[in-house]
Amino acid sequence: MVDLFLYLTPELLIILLASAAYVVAAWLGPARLWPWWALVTLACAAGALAVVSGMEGPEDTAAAAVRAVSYDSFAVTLRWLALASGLAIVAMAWYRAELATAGEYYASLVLLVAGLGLVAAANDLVLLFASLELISIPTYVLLYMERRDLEAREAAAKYFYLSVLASALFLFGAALAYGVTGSTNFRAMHELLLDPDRLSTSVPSLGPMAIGLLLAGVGFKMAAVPFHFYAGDVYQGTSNVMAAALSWFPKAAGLVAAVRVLVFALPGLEREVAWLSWVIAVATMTLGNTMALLQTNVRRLMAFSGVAHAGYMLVGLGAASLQAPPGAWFRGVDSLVLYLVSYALMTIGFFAVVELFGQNPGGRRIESIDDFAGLGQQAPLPAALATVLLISLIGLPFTLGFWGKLSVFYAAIATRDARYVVLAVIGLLNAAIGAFYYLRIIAYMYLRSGYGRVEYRAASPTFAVVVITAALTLLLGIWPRPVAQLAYRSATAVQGAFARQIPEHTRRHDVRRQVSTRPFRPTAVQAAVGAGHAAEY
Amino acid sequence: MSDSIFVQYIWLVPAVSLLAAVITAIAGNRWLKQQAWLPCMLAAAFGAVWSALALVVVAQADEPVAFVPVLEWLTVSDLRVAYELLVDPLSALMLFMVTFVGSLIVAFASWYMAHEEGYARFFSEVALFLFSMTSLVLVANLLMLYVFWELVGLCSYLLIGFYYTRPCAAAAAKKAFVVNRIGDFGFALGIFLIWVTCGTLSYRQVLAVDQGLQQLTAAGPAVLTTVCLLLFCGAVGKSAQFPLHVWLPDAMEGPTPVSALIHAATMVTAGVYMVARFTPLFAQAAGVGTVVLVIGCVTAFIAAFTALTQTDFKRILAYSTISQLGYMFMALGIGTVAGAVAAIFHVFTHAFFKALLFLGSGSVMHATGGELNVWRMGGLRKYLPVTHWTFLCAALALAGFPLLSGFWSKDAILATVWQASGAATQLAGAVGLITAALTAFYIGRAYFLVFWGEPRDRAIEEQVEHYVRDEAHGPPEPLIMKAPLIVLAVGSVLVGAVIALAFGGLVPFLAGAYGVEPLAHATAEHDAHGHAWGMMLLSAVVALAGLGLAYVFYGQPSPWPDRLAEQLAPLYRISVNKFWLDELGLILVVRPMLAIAAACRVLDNVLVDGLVHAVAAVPAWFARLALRPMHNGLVPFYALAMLLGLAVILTLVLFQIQGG
Amino acid sequence: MPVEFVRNYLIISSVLFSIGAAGFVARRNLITMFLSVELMLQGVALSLVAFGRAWGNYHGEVFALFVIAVAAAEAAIALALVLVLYRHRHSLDVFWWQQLREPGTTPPVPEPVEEAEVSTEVHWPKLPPAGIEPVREKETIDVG
Amino acid sequence: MVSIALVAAACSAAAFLLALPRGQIGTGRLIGYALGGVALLLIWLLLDAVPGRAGLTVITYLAGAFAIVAAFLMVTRRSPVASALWFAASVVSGAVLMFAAGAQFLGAATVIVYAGAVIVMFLFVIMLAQQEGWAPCDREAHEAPLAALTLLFLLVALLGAAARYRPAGPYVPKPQQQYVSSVAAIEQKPHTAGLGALLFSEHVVTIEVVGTLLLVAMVGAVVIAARRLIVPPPEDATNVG
Repeated sequence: MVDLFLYLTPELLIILLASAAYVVAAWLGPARLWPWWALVTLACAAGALAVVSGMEGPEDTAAAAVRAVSYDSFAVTLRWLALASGLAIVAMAWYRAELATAGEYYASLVLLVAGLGLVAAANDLVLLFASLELISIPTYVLLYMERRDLEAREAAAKYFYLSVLASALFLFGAALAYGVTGSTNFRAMHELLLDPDRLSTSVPSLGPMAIGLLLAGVGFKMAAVPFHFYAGDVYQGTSNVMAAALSWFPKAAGLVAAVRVLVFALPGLEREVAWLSWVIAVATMTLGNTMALLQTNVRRLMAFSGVAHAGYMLVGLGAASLQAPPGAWFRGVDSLVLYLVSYALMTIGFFAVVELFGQNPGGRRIESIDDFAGLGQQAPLPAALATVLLISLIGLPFTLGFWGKLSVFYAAIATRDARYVVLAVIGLLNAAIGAFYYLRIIAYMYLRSGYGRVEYRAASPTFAVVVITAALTLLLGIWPRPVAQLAYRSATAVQGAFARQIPEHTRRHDVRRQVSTRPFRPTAVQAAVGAGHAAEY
Repeated sequence: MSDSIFVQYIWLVPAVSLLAAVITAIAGNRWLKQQAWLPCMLAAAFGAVWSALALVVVAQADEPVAFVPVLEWLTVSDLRVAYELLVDPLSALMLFMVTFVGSLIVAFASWYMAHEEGYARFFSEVALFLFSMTSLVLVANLLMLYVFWELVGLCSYLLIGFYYTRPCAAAAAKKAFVVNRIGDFGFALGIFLIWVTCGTLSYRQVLAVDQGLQQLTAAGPAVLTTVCLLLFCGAVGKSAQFPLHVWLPDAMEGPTPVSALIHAATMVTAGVYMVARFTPLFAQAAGVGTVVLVIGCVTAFIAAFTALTQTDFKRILAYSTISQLGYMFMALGIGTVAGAVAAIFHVFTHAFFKALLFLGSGSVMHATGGELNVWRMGGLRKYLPVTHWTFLCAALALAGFPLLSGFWSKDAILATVWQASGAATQLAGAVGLITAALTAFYIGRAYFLVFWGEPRDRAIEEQVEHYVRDEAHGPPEPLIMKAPLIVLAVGSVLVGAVIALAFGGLVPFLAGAYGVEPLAHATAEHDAHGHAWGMMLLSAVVALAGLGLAYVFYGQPSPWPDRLAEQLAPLYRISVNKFWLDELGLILVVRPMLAIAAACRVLDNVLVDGLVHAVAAVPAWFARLALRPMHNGLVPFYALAMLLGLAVILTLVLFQIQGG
Repeated sequence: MPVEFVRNYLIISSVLFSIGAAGFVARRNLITMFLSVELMLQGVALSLVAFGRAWGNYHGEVFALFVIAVAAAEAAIALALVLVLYRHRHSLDVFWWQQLREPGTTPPVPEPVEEAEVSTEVHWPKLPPAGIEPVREKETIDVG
Repeated sequence: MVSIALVAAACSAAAFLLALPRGQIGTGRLIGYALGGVALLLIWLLLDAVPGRAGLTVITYLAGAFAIVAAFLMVTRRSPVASALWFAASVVSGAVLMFAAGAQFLGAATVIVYAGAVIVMFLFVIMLAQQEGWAPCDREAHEAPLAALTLLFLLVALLGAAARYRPAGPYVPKPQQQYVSSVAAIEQKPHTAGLGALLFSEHVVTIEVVGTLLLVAMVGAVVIAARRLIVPPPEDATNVG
């Protein structure tokens, strides 16, 4: 049990420090100290994670299996991602120290990071559920604290009520999943369902219900149709910082939970996962993109853009589930990790741009897309960075967004399932529609003349977030290999017991000197290789 | 040949351009300032020299195809995207064309763009374009082809919108982008379909007779046809073919060197290059050749006809580009190696004279202070002698004046089309001939209106005189601007003849890219083609007739016809009875011409623009009508939607299981 | 435990869950809505207990225990939130909260007519000197 | 059995539709309650006798029926106070079911937490907020037909699945399997001891997390509900919105 706590040090550290902050905040009130406190907390957690990230599970495989956490690199990757995004969000929220409830505010903010980290590491339905709630409950409080007007109240109430409903759906699904398998531990569930001696008729009757309800639960977190309705209203009614947090933490947590539960823990139900994800993905992409076309409020627009992105993620999820029988499905998970990285960068980065212009009371704030007018001339550097992020959101080459979309659609096609090939085509069409509303923002920035003064602090942490996210989007877009290999490693880890040998060609080797002179007439052996598994692109 | 340093390090060509783009982007505004063109120029010149040497190596090799793996770019499980380059006669020739013409245009632009806002930005973007275009030509798999395909589109978007403060430039940029997206959508689908069927995207496997082709054929004739049609869809967008040609005339909003480089000489030929590259596929696909042929024909004819009535100097040239691209697709539509070779031959010669025409128009624009209406110009030959003579060379080449380069390549296309069997090709050949006449006529018209006669507009005349006299601008035709024009003019005059006569045509050279078997086939065809003297004569006559008619219509005020008229008075009365000639012209030519032009415009505006807008408008309409009312802000309603959706899904799941 | 036992419990918990869900949709009172969700959770807990007995292990009960704990935490937030919302509108009606919606849509249900007297906590604009646009007073005291 | 489930679902949905508050009291409401009775009988038909456990069978029938009836009344009664009390009744009968299943600890916890703490708090809030009696919002249901349709579909799906449920029975792990401890039957241990053993071994991290959740909820409730003075942001400082 010691190793368990050791492994979870980063999250437990955050929880500990946040609890302490809750207590201290009652006396301290607003102080400049709080953002620094949040920074130190996350830094400590990062240090701890750096120490434990290489940690292996206990030697005894039986004991390791029933641990509530999994010691795989999928978890570690996502915990790093959670920490990094948490840092970005804290940097965006740097000037909230004036809030009367600053201590509670920052403590709740860092708890989101702990929640996502625990979701990523969870190997047990119960812990997964509790960790999802560790994201939800601070979010309710944060939504309330962010703005103190009627709109914010309404946003908080809407999110709370619908989120509680979605939790109930998720819980019933989890209960049925337990009823089908007899355990709450993912590894155990996986093994038990695959055990031929234990095949029972409860799986066909309750299993699909469990899948449907669980998908509804995670669908709400991801803002998938028809569980997306809150998104537009809540994003609009809250601040840019919270919109960024909402568009990242619950969405990522929902997707990770779906990967762990739907793809890994419940083998044998891939058919249901696949066709439900297909239907929901089509509806989600289409609704997200078409609704975003109509929007003028920038946060509302980004909410529907987030809905569309949830649709692309669901494509990957369905592909991931479809590729079982075991040993073959990791391509989908792979693409999902890649997509999550790209999505985190571009979404948080874009919200940071919007937030950047709201930080100076004298300057123009960005509320509707009209407010982007003239930024290209008035603030060339932020506008250029925003353009990079938007291009990534469109999914044009040489940005990370392109590789994210490519890998997801690739995974869909790799299933060789006709429906998923069609789904990839629908996804491409949607990406084309999506280009319109992102391009509209770029057009406003460069082709319209702005009104009013534009001010931003170039020395602010928010600007650092913008610069770093845009730079990473571009650099990793040009050279995506590190993140692709990271995704590949993580995905291979998720399949746990079915770890396949990493194919030869993914290892680093120098191909530069080998110059082939072969025209289009391959030998028989090469033809066989080409037709076989080692396809080359 | 692969051990040759010029082949092995061919990746230096795009790499150096990329480096130049980065350097200019970073250092351009701050340190380089008016020298910002230098990195781009050096990169282009380096590329030209290197690729010329590579071309020589390729030409001398026995086995002229080499795959050069450069680096592995992305590895996601078994998806492998390698930046692998393919050096073969086809890519080497295209590479040389891009870098050579590119370096000349960059040199011209260094003069033309001086004193413009965003000088460094311009060259940074041009260098980026050179990187993308050279990579597009060189890459050896479809995914990378798509990547660079999009990237040249992006560069084009950026450069058309170079004067982004002008609303029309912005609108043109957006139009180009969106129209290209439509084509690219089909292109992406085609690539996906190839991947699904063949399991690979590498050229060497897709084009291998016993692999990709076999798999595509085995999957049923419909698959191969669909793949080819979808690929062609991409080419239609990028190479501005009917009905997606509408973006190219608008793209003239960009700076003139950009029009010369991207929208005339290089980028728009990417579609031709791609179809030529996949000729083995297209040759096997039933019916696709006819589609390509018909689209090419229609484009060539419509664009040439539209060019007849244009008054905007650059737009005349733009429509001429579209028309010439149509020629190339006509040749590709034959679906044989000989057709592809003829198309590439025309791409090559066209690059020279079209770039030159645009650069000439740039020089004219500078002199006239940005005037583009040909009816307000006139008599410029005495002010801009170098521009005039070089423009004349290019115009004659375009018109297909005998023995100039355009003559050879156009004749190659017409002969190939004519000799292919089938009624459609015969008809296409006829259309090609008519179009050739129209081409000669409209380019003659533009030439005569701009350079001959007397200035028609006092203000323009003053502007030009001021421009020529005023030394503050520097000399009207400095060396840095003259040199590219003269080099291109020499090219326009000689390239075709050199290739056709000295090397016996491109067929034996380019056929190496298609393997041995097609080579034999193609050489046989070439022999047949070698005797197409009749066609040569016919096209020469047609070209001369067109030019002559243009002269009769628009060349009058010059002293030449006057002197002629004095000596041959009776002839004068008949031939220069302007009144009824004009009347006849009005009835026989101008009226139908205007009608057709108007029809073309309606087609552009209603059909194609409508299509473009529909991409966004239909979903938006749907959302406004059906989806928007659902987001009514009411928590119970949202919950209802959630639960009802879920309940329906659960019920469906239940009954699906009961049923099966 | 025999099959019949688990099935009985499953049926009862399904009915509770469904009634709770329907109640959440149909009722307009914020408190009744929340109680409906609690009813759904009660159904979940019941099925967890039944499954736990069916499999003969304690995972189900542990899960149910945590469900109750989390439900209590949510209840605390809910009560605070309901109080605040009530202070703003002097009503527990959820229809009061539909200002955030798709622009240009008319709500299918009109905002309820307020029966009680107008809230005294609304800040009216202060009377400014002539010629200056009235400025709404900055909200310094949190009315919620 | 599935067909009975379908009919029961239809009856429940119709009863729900008729019994929902709609302006004034009418005969529809009474018909609704009558239909609800029919639905209950049908649900009873779905239940089976547990062989060899007569006492458990009777308790299941009675407490189950009462839980369902109370739940039905909770969502259809106008007065929020009545709703809260019916909710308490439903929870208590649910607790009885838990006792009957041998989950004494959980049953007790449910009664203490729900019927004890949560309901008292709710009644407190209701009294605070709504002293006048029925508000207009309690007299009118929202989208009653669609809500009834939701109930219909949900019941069809869930009852349909439950009616076809055939579990495999307790799992006897094979010695070579790795996941023995996770699924092994621990009936041998006394109830609370077994629960505690599992709670503090496998689920110890979850306890930490849920403890944190309770703390966050408490602090959050204070932050949300407290009428606190807000320090107005200084003019040069950034906005907080």
